Amino acid sequence: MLKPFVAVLARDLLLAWRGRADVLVTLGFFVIVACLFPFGVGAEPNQLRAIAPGILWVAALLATLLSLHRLFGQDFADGTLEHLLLSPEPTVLWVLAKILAYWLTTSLPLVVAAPGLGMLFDMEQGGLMVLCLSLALGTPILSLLGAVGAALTLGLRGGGMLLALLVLPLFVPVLIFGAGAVEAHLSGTGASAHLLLLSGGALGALVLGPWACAAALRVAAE
Amino acid sequence: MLETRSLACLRGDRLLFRGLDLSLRPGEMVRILGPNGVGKTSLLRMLCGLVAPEAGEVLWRGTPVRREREDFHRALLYLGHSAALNDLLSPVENLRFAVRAGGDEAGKESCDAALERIGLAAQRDLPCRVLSQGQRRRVGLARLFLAAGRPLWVLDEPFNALDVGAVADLAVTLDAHCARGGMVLLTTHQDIAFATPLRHLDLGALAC
Amino acid sequence: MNWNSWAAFWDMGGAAFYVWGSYGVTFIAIVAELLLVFRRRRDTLTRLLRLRRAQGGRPAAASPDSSD
Amino acid sequence: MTMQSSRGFHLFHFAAPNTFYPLAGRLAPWFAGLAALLAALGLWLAFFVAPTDATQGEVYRVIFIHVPAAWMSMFVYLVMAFWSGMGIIFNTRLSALMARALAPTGAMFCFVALWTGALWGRPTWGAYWVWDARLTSQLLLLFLYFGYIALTEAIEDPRRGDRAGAILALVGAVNVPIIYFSVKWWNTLHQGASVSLTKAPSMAATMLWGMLIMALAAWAYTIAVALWRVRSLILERERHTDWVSAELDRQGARP
Repeated sequence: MLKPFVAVLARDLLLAWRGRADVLVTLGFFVIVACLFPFGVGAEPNQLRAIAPGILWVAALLATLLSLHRLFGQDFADGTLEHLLLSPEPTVLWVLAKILAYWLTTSLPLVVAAPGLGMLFDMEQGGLMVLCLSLALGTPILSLLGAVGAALTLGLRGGGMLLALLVLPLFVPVLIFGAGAVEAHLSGTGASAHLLLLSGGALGALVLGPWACAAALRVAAE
Repeated sequence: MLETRSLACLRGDRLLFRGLDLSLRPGEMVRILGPNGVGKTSLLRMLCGLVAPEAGEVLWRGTPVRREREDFHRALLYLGHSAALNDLLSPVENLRFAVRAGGDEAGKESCDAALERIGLAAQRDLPCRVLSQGQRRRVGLARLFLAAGRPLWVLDEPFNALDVGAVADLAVTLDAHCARGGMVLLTTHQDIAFATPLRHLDLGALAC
Repeated sequence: MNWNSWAAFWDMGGAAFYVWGSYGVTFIAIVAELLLVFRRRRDTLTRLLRLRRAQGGRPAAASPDSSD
Repeated sequence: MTMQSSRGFHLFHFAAPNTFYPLAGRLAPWFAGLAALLAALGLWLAFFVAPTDATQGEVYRVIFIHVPAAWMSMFVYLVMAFWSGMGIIFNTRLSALMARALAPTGAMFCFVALWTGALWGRPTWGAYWVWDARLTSQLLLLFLYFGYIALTEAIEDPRRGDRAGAILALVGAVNVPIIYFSVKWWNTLHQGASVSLTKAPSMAATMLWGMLIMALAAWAYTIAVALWRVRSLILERERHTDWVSAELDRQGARP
């Protein structure tokens, strides 16, 4: 039962390692987008501190969006997707493995890099902790929802823009609770409610996302 | 055994064929004929369950495959147009992944043996992007030597891009599979000499 | 009756721009949608009829046996 | 291919669209007429019966289209999701066509709700746009509609488009309440309780009646337009069947 799960996970991690330039590009994009904001809004430290959570979350969201096409694109193009769909084991399992590998190679580096960027915006230590935690809970939702969008737009002309149109509205709640958690912590009201809601969302996405994604992949491979 | 009942296929808004009845018993080999675009690949993909039939049913051992998907896919080996190779992986890595993703066990030795059998021992650790078309095709075909437990082989143009020796070798492999009681369903534009009596299904005659 | 004169009605208590702006754009949107729907039907019919004539009275999308 | 054999095949499979097509054609004008009647009644109530609002003055009369349009836009999305679910479960092709036929109308109502909300907001809040929870989730709903329409139009194979659209509509429908809840939460944190457009302090019974009748008119309108649109979609989709050929002959014979 777990054989395809492990096989897909190991292969995708190996592929990410072989093509690590792609992973680094995503990380670089995240850093650069975050660093652009001070040029746009001015370097006033108080203002920067106030908008830092929002900036980092939007940057993480855009970085995720731009790398989503990697999730199934190559497998769709070279026929691996067909093979996987013909596996006797349940489709959701290996879909989940692919999303997990994607999260580990794309989102986890963002979570790790976020505190460093937070320091550029003069965030205090507790805020950095909450930021990390909110990203760690929120980015899985982005990966799971994004996977559905990526599967739906496989092989379409202008798929990238279409993908953005499809998934960005769905990302809004994650952005609200993720950035809100940090702000709530900084304003002293405590971030636990936000973080709980994010965990709930992550669980919900974990239960429903792979099914929708598997269905969308079947449609795409037809 | 594999059966179809009045299968119909719609691609885009073109009805490619309809009323297709086919049965494939152990030890049989069927070659699907027809000009380009008549729906040979669509038929194979439909038999595998990748495409839902517009009408009709595919049955495996008397049960509709929609209901017993897992059993059917455990018995099926499908090699499509593209070899399903990732350019960044070596042949042996690709092969092991393909077998394990299909839910089978793939020891390193058996994979090596399969690659050696198909004549790719020297390339086993090169990344697939440096392989030629014929070599890529062979990596895909190496799965045949690891799929003895799967009775139904569905092969889309397996002889493409192979040299003469490899063609003959593949024909022997397919014959051996049928001799063990396996079933082979294939498309090809070449006339190959098989030891197994070959049945033909002319899709061109069924076209709408 | 709310209004003493037509002028008062059109003025909407000084909120004419907002009220009539809302109703006007809604009206335009509905008319535009209806026009689009009917134009689409007309276009579909003409296109299918042309296809049908081009294929000599056979059902429009049935492909010739020889084609691929 | 002979006509006879093709009829045998299509009768088996396309029975529903070919009976639904003329039915839709007969029903649509009735719903359109009903919509016009209800709209006339509703507008009469809205402008001549409903009294001037004590706090907002005349500008509140936008409510008679704003609220029904907002209701309709959300309701149509749910109906789309319903048909999408039916299409996936029962594999009926008419369901997907219904979902496709509804989407543009839903998007239109969504746009109307946003537009009227902005025009109403200017005298009420002093700005055309505030990031009010209702307006913001309405905007996101509009994006969901755009996404659905763009996806179904981008996929060339019609069946694949149907199914992909159905999955998207269902995912969206699960997310609509979450989006609304999250935006509301965000909104109260950032702005405190904002003045809600729809919560007029003491809503006169005539106002409520006006709104309800306008909402019914929007219903009837949506049904009529969706039926007309689905007729075109059916013709397009079933163009290789004999009954469409017969229908085309009838239409072609007209001047």
